Formats: sequence, C-alpha cells, structure tokens
Amino acid sequence: ACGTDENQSENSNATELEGSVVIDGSGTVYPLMAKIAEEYMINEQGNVSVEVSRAGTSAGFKKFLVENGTDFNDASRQIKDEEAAEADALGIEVKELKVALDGLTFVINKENDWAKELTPEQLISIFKADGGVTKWSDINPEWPDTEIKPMGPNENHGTYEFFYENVLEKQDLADTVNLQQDYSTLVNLVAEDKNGIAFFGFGYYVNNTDKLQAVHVDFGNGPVEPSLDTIAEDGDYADFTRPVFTYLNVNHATDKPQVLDYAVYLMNNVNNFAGEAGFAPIPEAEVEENIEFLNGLTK
Amino acid sequence: MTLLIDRKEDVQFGVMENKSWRKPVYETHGLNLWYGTTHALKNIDLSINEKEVTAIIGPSGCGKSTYLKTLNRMVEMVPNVHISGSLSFKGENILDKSMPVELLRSKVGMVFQKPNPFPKSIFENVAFGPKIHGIRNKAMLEKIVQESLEKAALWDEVKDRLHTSAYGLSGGQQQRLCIARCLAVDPEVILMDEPTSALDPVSTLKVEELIDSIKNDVTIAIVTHNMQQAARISDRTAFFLNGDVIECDATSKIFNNPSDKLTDDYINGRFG
Amino acid sequence: MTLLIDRKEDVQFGVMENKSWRKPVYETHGLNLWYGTTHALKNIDLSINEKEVTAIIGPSGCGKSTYLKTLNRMVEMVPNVHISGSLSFKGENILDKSMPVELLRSKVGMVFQKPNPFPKSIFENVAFGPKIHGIRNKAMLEKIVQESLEKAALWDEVKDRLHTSAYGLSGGQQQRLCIARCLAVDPEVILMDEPTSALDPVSTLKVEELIDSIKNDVTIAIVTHNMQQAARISDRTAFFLNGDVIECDATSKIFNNPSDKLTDDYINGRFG
Amino acid sequence: MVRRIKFRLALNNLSKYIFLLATLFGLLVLSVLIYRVVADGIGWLNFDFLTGKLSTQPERAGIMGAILGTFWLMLVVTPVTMFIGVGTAIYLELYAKKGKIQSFIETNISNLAGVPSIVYGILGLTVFARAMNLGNIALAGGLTMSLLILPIVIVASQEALRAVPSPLGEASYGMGATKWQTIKNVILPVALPSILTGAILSLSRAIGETAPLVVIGIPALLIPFPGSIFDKFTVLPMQIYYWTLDSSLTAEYANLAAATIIVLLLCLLVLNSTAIVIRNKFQKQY
Amino acid sequence: MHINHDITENSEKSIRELIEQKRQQRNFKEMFEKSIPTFLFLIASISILTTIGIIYTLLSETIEFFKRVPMTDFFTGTVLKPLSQTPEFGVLPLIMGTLTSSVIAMLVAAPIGLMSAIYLSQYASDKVRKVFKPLLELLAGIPTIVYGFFAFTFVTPLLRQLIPGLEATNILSPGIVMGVMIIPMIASLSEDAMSSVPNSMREGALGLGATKLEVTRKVVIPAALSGIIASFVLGISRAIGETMIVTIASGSTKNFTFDITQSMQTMTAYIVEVTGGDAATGSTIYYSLYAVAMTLFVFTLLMNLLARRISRKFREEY
Ligand SMILES: Nc1ncnc2c1ncn2[C@@H]1O[C@H](COP(=O)(O)OP(=O)(O)OP(=O)(O)O)[C@@H](O)[C@H]1O
Ligand SMILES: Nc1ncnc2c1ncn2[C@@H]1O[C@H](COP(=O)(O)OP(=O)(O)OP(=O)(O)O)[C@@H](O)[C@H]1O
Ligand SMILES: [Mg+2]
Ligand SMILES: [Mg+2]
Ligand SMILES: O=P([O-])([O-])[O-]
Repeated sequence: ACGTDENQSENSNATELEGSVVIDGSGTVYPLMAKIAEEYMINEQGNVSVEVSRAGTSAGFKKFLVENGTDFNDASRQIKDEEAAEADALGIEVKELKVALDGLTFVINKENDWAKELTPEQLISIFKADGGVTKWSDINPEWPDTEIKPMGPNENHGTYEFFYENVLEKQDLADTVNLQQDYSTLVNLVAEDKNGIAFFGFGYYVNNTDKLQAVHVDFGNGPVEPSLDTIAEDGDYADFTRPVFTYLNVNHATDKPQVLDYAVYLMNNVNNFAGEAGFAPIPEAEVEENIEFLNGLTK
Repeated sequence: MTLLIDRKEDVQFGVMENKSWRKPVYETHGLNLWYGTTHALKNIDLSINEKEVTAIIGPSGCGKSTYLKTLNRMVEMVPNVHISGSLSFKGENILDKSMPVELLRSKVGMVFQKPNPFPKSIFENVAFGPKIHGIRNKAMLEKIVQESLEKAALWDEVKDRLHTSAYGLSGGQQQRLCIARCLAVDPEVILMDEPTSALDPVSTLKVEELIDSIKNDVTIAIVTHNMQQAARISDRTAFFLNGDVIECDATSKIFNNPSDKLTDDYINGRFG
Repeated sequence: MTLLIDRKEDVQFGVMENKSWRKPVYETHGLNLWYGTTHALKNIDLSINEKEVTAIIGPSGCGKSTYLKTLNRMVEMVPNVHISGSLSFKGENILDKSMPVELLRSKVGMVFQKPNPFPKSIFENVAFGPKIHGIRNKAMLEKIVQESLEKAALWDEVKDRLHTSAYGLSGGQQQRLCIARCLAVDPEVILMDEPTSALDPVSTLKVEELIDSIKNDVTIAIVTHNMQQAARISDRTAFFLNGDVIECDATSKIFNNPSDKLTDDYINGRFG
Repeated sequence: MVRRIKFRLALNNLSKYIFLLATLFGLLVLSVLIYRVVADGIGWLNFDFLTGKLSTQPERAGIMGAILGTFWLMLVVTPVTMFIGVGTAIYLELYAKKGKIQSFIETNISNLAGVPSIVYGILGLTVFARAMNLGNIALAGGLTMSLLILPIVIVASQEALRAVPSPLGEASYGMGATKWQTIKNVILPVALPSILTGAILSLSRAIGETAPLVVIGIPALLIPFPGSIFDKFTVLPMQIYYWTLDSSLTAEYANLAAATIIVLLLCLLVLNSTAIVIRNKFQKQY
Repeated sequence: MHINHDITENSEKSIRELIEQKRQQRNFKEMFEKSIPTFLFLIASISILTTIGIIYTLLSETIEFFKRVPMTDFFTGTVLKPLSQTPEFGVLPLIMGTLTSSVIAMLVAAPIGLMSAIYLSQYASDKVRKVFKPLLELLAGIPTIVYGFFAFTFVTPLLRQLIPGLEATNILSPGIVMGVMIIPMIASLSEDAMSSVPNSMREGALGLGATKLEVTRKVVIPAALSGIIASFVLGISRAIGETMIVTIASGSTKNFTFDITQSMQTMTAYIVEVTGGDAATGSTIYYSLYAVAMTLFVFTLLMNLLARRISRKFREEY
C-alpha cells in the first residue's frame, strides 16, 4: 500500500510543499474527494496531508464559515444565501467549484420484476404524502397487492434536499417513507425487501449492482437506465441529475500554497476520477474556467 | 497435676469407665488428607463411640477441624483435597463416593465456631432441615421446631419471637439456635468445632449444659482449645499434633496420666 | 494449685519480688476507649514498669489488644475511635496530640499475633526502621541488621541468606525476624500481641527464650491467651475482662492467690 | 427419605447442567463471533495491511495509521489515568477521613463509572476540542478517554490498596514510619501488581472505545501517520466503524473491517493475558 | 567485617541517638509529608470537576434548547422530525427505542448471567472456573463496535431467516447482542454477591444435608438478592448507555412503536447521528443533541444511584 513515497518526490513539481489541507462536508461527494486526495498524496505532494471528513453539507459549511475553518467544503447542493452572507460578514472569499454530476437513482429489490420501469409521476406518487399509492397494485392493477416500502436518506443529506426540492417540488413526504442516516442501511433494506424502493446517489447503486437493480425512468421518451452516460450534462437522465460541488476558501488558497496546489490538482483531475466514484464528468469548459481562476490566484 | 484431678471429680467423671463397651460409630483407619500439597492428616486411626462425647484437642493447625469436617465430608468443599484410607460410619465406608453426602449429613449434624444462623427467622432456621428433607406439614414443622428448641434449652427465651430474625439473638443464643437447627433433623452424631470459643462465660456454660443434656441421645465429637472444657464435658479425648493423633484415650487418663510426653507437655501448657 | 507453683520455680521466678522498686514507664489513669459506640476500655488504671515483662490476659474480646495498641497509639488507625483519660509514657502524656506518633512508635516497638514481615528481603526487613528514620549509611545499616538479628537469636540461621525473601522463613523464624525488626530501632518498650499463638511448640520456646534474653534491656508488655506462658515469662500480670482491669499484680500472686473470684475462675478455665 | 434424596439429587444434577448450558451460551456466542470475524478477515490480514497507509482502495489499504493513532492515544491515556487514578485511590483509601467528603467523592466516582461513553464524548468535544481549542487531535481524544476510564482505574486501585494486608501497614506504622513512608515503601509496592492489572484492563477498554471519538470527530480519510499527540489521528475502532459504514459503497471494506477487528482483538487479548498473568503471578502471595 | 572510619565515628553513638539526631533535620520532609494530603485531595477532586463539567456542558445547552422547544413538547411528543421543514422534537420515540432495546438485552442477560453466576460460584470446580471466568471476561472486553459489526453482519441475517417480516435494521438484533455483551457483567457482579455470602452460612445448610441447588435457592440467593438485583440495574444502565451496537444495527428510524421487528432509534444513536451528521452549531437540532444527552445522563444516573442504594443495603446485611 505504501512505499511509493520515494518515487513521488521525484516526479512531483519543482516545489516541495507541506502542511495540511482540511476538507469536510458532503457524504455524497466524499468518495470522489477521498480518491483524488489519496492520489494527490501519492503522486504529487507526499508531505501534504489532505484530510477528508464528511459531516454532511450543512455541518460542513458551519465548520467552513468560521475563522480558521476548513479549506474546502464539499456540498451536494449549492451554497445557500444565508451561508454566502455569513461568508461575506466574516470576510471569507468563497469560490464554488463544480466537481461532478450525480444521478438520483431509484433502486428496487433484485426479485422485483414488475416495477422495473416507472415514470417520474409514479415515483412521486409513491413518495409524497397523500399520493394515493400505498400498494403496487395502486399503480398497476396487475402488480402485486402488497404494501410498497419507500425509503431514502434522511434530512441530514443533500440528497434528501434535492429530492424534496427538485423532484417532489416541496410537497410533503409520506409518513411511511423510511428515512435513514446511513446509505449502507438503505442498501441493505432494499436488498432484503422485495417491496422496497429507495433513492440515493448513483454511486451507491453502481457499487451494489449485485444486490440491487435501478428503476429505469421514463421521462417521456421511453425508459432510461441511469448510467454514467445518461446522467451526464445533457444525457437522457438529466432531469434527475444534479451537480455536486466543493467550495474553496480563497483566502486560505492565497495564504497556503498547498491549498491552492491541491485545488489545481483537484480541478485537473475531477473528470478522471468521476467515473470511478460513480459520478458523471462535468464539461471541460467549466473545468478550464475554474483552473484559470485558480491560476490567477498564484500571482 | 493434682489440680486437674481435683477438677475432674467436680464434674463427676467417674461414669466414663462404664462406657468402654460402647460400640464405635465412626472408625478411621490410615486416613490421610492433603490440601493440595499440605499433608494435613497423617495416617489417622481413631474411633468415635456411640453416645459418648469425644473431645479433640491440639494446638492450632494440627488438623482438628480438618478431621471433624472429614467425618461429614464437608472437607470436600475445599478444592484440591485428596483423601486416602478408610473412614466408616456405622460400618459403611463413607469415603466411597457412591454414598450421597446429603444423606450422610442429614444424619451427622455440625456446629461451627462462629454461630452461623441463616438470615431468616428463628422458626425458619430450625425448620430449614426438615423442610429440605420434604416435611411440608405445618403442624408437624411447628412440633419439630418446638421440640428442637426445647432440647437446645432455647424455647423459653425465644418462644415469643419465633418469627423475628435470628440475627436479633445474642451470640450464645445464636449458637444454641444452630444446635437446635441440627437437632431438628434428628441426627445421630453432632460434630462441634470450638462451639464456645466465641462465647462469653455464661453462654459457654449454657452450651456445655446443653451438650450434657443431649449426650445420652446423640454421639458428639467436639473440638476445643480449652483443655478444662475438654476435661469437664468429654468421655474420651484425642490429642492431635501436626496432623497425627498422638494419643486417644479416656479423658481422665489423658489428663491425669498421659502415655505420651508430648500430650503431657501440651496439657500442661508447655506449648501451643 | 500446686501445679502452677511448681512450674514457677522451674523458670526462676524468685527474682520478681526484687523488682517492685522499678519505676513505671507507662501510667494509665481513667482510660476509656470507644470504637464508635462500643465501649472497649472502661476506666483503666494500670502501670507498666521499666524492664519488666507485663503479661495481659483475659478472654477474647476483653480489650487486651485494644489496650496494647493504645500504648503506641496504633489504635487511632481505626476510624471513629474516641479516647479519654490519661496515658503517660515516661511522664509525658502521649494522648496529647502534639506528641508526634512517629517518635513514640520508634521508641515503642510492636510485635503482632501473626508474623508480618514485609515482602522484602530479610536484610531490608530489619533495615526498614533505621532507614525510615533517616539512616542511609550502608555499613552502619549492616551493623545494625547484624546486631538486631543476633539479639533476636536469628543471625546464625539467616546470615547466609540475608538477601532472600523473608517469606522463605518458617513462621517461627518470621516472628523472630519481626522482633529483630523492632530491635533495630533500639526501642525502649516492645508490645507483643499473642506473639506465639500462631507458632509451633519449638518456635514458641525460642521466642520465649528470646523474650527472656532481652528483658533486661527493654520493657515488654505481652498479651497472651496461654496462661502457662504468662506464668512462665512475666513478672506482673494484668487480668482484663469486658474492658476492665479486674486485677493486676505480681504474676505469682495472680496465679497462686488471686484477690478476685473472677480471676480465679478464669485462671482455672471456668470460662473463656 | 432415600427416595426423596435421589429425587433431590437428580434435580440438583439437572439444574447443574442447565446452569452449565447458560454459561456455555456466552462462550458459544464468543466463538461464533470470533469465527465469523476470522473467516471474513483473515484473508486480508498480511504484513502490508498491518504496515500500510490508509487508502480508499481495499487492495492497498493498511492500518498502520490507526495503530499509531491508538498508540498516541494510549500515550496520553496511560500516564494521565495512572497518575490521577492511583492518586485519587490513595487519597480515598488512605488519607480521606471516612465521612461526608469521602463518601461524596466515592458516590461521584461510582456514578461517573455509569455515565455512557457518548456523554464523555460530548464533554470532550465541548471542553477539549472546542473550549481548549485542541480540535480533534490525539491529545484531545486521549484526555476524553482518560476521563472515561478514570473511574474504573480509581476503583480498581482502591481495591488493590484495600487488599494489602493490614498487618503490613501496621508493622510499618508500628516502626514509627510516617504515613507517606508506609505508603511508598510498603503499601504501594504490594498493591502494584493489582493496580497494574486493573489499569491494563481499563486501558484495553479505552483502546476499544468508539463512541466518544465519533462525537469528537475523526476524519474519514486521514492518510499520513500521526507523529505525535498533537496530530490528528484515527484509531482501530474508528476505522472499523467507517469501513462498516462504507461497506455498501465498497463491499471489500467489510473484509477490511473484519481484518482490523482481528488486529484489535489480538491487541486486547495480549493486554488481557498480561493482566491475568500479573494477577495470577502475584495473587495470594501474602 | 570491614569498618570504615565513618561508622567508627558514628558507632560512638547509639542507634537511638542517631535517630534523634536525624529527626532534627527533618523539617523539609515534614513539610512535604504535610502537603501530601492536600495534593492528593486536589487530584481526587478531578473526578468531581468531571461531573461538574458534564452537568454544566449538558445543562447550559439544554436550557437553550428548552427556550426554543417547550419542555412539554419534548417530553410528551411522540414524533421526532428534527430536520423536517416543520421540525418536531418529541423525545418519546428515542426513549421507546432505548427502553425496548434495554429490555430485550436484559431478557437475554439477566437469566443467562445469573445462571452463569450460579454455575461458576456454586458448581464449577476450581479448574473449570479458572478457564471459564477469563473467557467470560473476554466477552466483556470485546469492543462494542465489534458487537455492532457482528449484530449487523451476522445476527440480523440469521434472525431474518427465523423471523419473517423482520426488517434489515431492527431493534431486536442489537438488543440481543447487547444482552450478550452484558452477560459477563451480570455474571461477575452476581457471582461477587453470591460469594460474599459468608461461607459459614453455606456450610450451615450443607451440614444439614441440603443439596447445592437447595443451598443456592434457599440460602445463597435470598442472602445475595439485593446484590443480584443491583447487578441487573447496572446491566440496564449499561444497555441504556450503549451506543455503537444500536447505531450500526438498528437504523435511524424514529419510530414510536412496540414492534421490535422494526428499526428504532435510541438516544445514544441519535446523538451519533446528530454529531456525525448535519448538526450545525447553534441550530435547534444541535441543541436537541444536548437535551437528549441530558435525558440519557439522568436516566443512567438514576439507575446507578438505585443500584448503589440496593447494593449498599445488601452490604449492610453482613
Ligand atoms: N482450605 C485449606 N486449604 C489449604 N490448607 C488448609 C486449609 N484448611 C486448613 N489447611 C491447613 O491444614 C492444616 C490443618 O488445619 P485445621 O484447620 O484442620 O487446623 P485446626 O487444628 O483446626 O487449627 P485451629 O485450632 O487453628 O482451628 C493447617 O496447616 C492448615 O494451614
Ligand atoms: N476495629 C474495631 N472496630 C470496632 N470494634 C472493635 C474493633 N476492634 C475491636 N473491637 C471491639 O472491641 C472489643 C475489644 O477488642 P480487642 O480486640 O481489644 O479484644 P482482645 O481482648 O484483643 O480479644 P482477642 O483475644 O480475641 O484478640 C471487642 O468487643 C471488639 O469487638
Ligand atoms: Mg480449627
Ligand atoms: Mg486481640
Ligand atoms: O451527505 P450528503 O451529500 O447527502 O449531504
């Protein structure tokens, strides 16, 4: 696992950096960020310590928006106005860096051979309060006459917020929706329950294809299976796709060379790692734009 | 020496000789006992005769308690005890594991140095034995409790507080209660390990009187460190030293004319 | 009675009368002691004379150990002890808290019922006292250790194993080691609480001889439950009962012609 | 009577086996647990795993960082708890007057022993991590853990001191030794093995404890090895926790968690056996 | 013996004189000696500071919480939706989860622990005890995270085969595993209680011909009863405070239900969820963390005081 320390110092940039880069925030973005951080430490700067935590998007912002706070905050939603205002008040210059695209994926049990294809309306009716659907047969009389077990991540998660705001359009969730803190719990619940249906980021589906199957969503042009291709910027699954970000403390980036160096590395590499972590890449143009901004900070 | 002879006569010691025909209840032959590697009893040969009081004397650690506890196999409670030799109770070898100890112990009661009543009422203490042996009938139990307490000369003192805790009794009363508890299962033998050494003079006297009053019905083996007590209450005396029986004979003989120099030294306080 | 008189003569008891001029080391007046609510010592008046052996006898629980432990204020270790009355050591009231107990105890050694050597080497055991009183010089310590062990008649037995654990010694040797440990701080008084009751006959004899050999240099107060021992080794005897001193007098007087009926009863084993 | 005795004996024997079965139940679960963990994890346990750095890729993940983190944590916990724990025990057993203050402190300690570990986590977060501004470094975690196991160390040390035969202390006082001389020269040396036994057992508790650190906040990805008590750190149980959570993202993480459990259990086994050896060696010497 | 001049000089004096002389030089030592109790008292008061710290920390934020959420809502609310658009802060679902899991744990631990204690203290030979006790202690020494892993990856799947309808996360499995974790604690405390029944009492009964079972039932257990009960109470307290097992294996549904096949959340798991999750300092959810922790603290404190009371009563009996 280790032992690469010597090679890396050879092929690294001219300057040897040290110190730490502290990242917190979204659990959804965590796998991507962790992979990039690890590669950075192996291939670029062996003496820099990049620490990645995952308190969640909002908790992360709280740690980000204090004096001497974190250097980056991962987010599975955009910064809120209040948060931006607070940053201004503290004199923290914040730079939004879009890092990848995530497809909101609905998963069902492997043995479920009826609900493989659903429309957004049907999905909404399953999850919203008073949607008139409690059994599969309420959607299609040919389907089993059993209770649907809807579930999803709880309010802690940006994923929940995205679902609530962009899919349900702020209609109430049904009380029967089983909300969990841990994605692993959701994976297990659906894997074990024939009537289960849950939503979460594509990454959690793609790593569990042996236990789960993804619902193909019919947005009007025939069922679309979520995949790295379809969740891309203008892919067929784009309606359920959301961008994920990391927010950079620009003051830190100008004060601490390792923070800036990491930010540049991050942007140069996000698209190489996105697929591996279960995200779709963002357009190159956006990447270039951000790199230009970062290079501007060097002077 | 005269001193002791004088005292013997006070307690009518003369009867003893007539008892020599009594048949042995316990017969011990070549009994050895080890606690782990400690050789606590060394090749003991000793008999305890029916309806006699046998006193066991000797300095601290000589094996008195160990021998007594072997007689009802309580000694087996200690881990790592090894016993060899033969020990028969009424002709039956009780070291033979096929004999249930519970049966033996219901015939052989035991009284300890420190009174050890159960944390129950006086009544429940005495009724404990009969109850575990299956007597449930209330009237029957009451009868047994009363009789036992009467034999133990305690009835009058406690008859009005039978259902109060036994811990409310004085030390001497507790000890007599423990004897009553033994008597309630109608034992053939009672083993007593220094039963009065924790008691005051008056209580000691009462217990001694009690022993005197029951000795026609039960065989008694009593360990005591008080030589005058042994002289007063026993018919025969065994002198233990270092796990050995140095001498066992009629009490008058032991105290007045011991065969062994060691016995003489001990009796006369030259050691121990 | 003749028995005891005979035995007295064996151990040259005659000297005693000449000692009556000896001045008291300890003087006790109206000493009362409570353990919580237990009144353990009741208005004790008693003196202990210089360079005499004073024996303290009495049945279990009568306060012998308590009295002894008051003499070096060890009794204060027990929580909730209350003391009243006066107790002077060489004219100084030691119940007065201004007297440092460490100083008192370095002058008043104590030997306990069970030998209690430290889990250290024989040498370290004896050197313990001098060391805590600040003597560090190695040669000096060696000298003290040797002298003390010689006085305790133990030197020859242990001189080749001074640096092995004291726990390797027999019980009797351990007890003499404890006495040597006391002697190492050159005490004026040694208090002994049943020092031989856990020992075998031979060891008992050795300890008694040791007491005999040091008694010209040190004042000794010894608690014993063995009346013959008291008779053998002591000059004066105090008889305690229920926290009271019933009688205190020359040993020959106590054993041959006690003034009190209770003393007589106890000496002759009528109780206890 | 004889028949009744037979019945009573049979009943006695029967219940003996029932009690035995109950005792074996716990041990059965223990063996299943160990079997499962070993079956899941043994294949992943190798030198590289033990000495390697943490990684997001299971094949090259190692737990040296967590092992070192555990080490630094213990480097804080051990001296702090020994010093405060033994000091408190000496005070309570040998100095404090039996009275209100002493019984107040003792009640307090026994209540502290029952406070859930997660509450200590909140205390540590509030006091050490935030108020003292230490953040989530090994020192903060160590101090939190110290408070957590302190009651156990105190009680164990008290018992050890109490078990020193009083004749030894009496002998020393009887020689005119002062209290501190007696404690230092006689009582502490005799009590030391038991104190150590108790301390080792409590330390093993600290090694396996997770909840307080979850509250203090340990980074999920922390690759560099911690170099001192002032570095951020992770420990074996935290690594097990994170890997268990993430096993739905990467299935092999469950195996890594199991392999880490084996390492953790082995550490604890070594500690416990040391404690038992010390206890057996010095037991009943006096 | 070789004698150097130092001793020859010293040996003019007796040991006693030497000691007296050394005494004169002891001022510093006496001061040192005198300062020890104060110093140790200061150390001992750290434990009191800890308690004050805990109570202060919990209380100050809890008060803040109750400024935002009325106390009655908190203690009587059956709905806990801290992050919802219309948040509700009823603690009852958490209390329900906590009590349910603790009761399940005790149903496992109390009988098995007590029977193990009886076996070990009354029946087992020395050798057997020497093997079994350390093994049981091992069970007590296993980190709770390991139990959590075990509950999640082994016990739950196993139970799901036996009980149809059992959810993938449920309160039953962690409850049972917590019970296993508590067995050694109950076994060892009850064993202590039973072995501290004076041997003389046991001998008294055996001497009357009682079997071991009778001695145990009629003498030992009645005499040790308060000690045994105290061990149960401590076991409950331990179950209430247990965190990792429930966090991992019982999910985080804030169900107010008696259905043990469902996911429920305990107070401890809630604290983990909030601290490890999205609790922004200063938000109501953040303060709810302290209110729940305070409730948990009070629960366990009451249990401990109760256990202490019971066992003190027990100790007074002998
Ligand atoms: N449970 C035990 N384990 C090991 N050794 C024991 C045990 N009980 C007694 N012994 C040893 O066996 C020997 C005989 O002991 P026992 O108790 O029979 O003596 P005793 O004559 O009754 O003494 P005492 O007068 O003090 O009661 C002693 O050396 C003692 O140390
Ligand atoms: N630490 C203590 N706390 C309370 N009471 C005590 C304590 N020590 C002794 N006593 C009580 O004080 C009384 C005198 O005890 P002491 O030990 O002085 O008797 P003793 O004459 O030495 O007896 P023995 O011959 O048994 O050693 C007894 O009633 C005893 O119960
Ligand atoms: Mg005995
Ligand atoms: Mg005494
Ligand atoms: O963990 P989140 O990315 O859903 O906030």
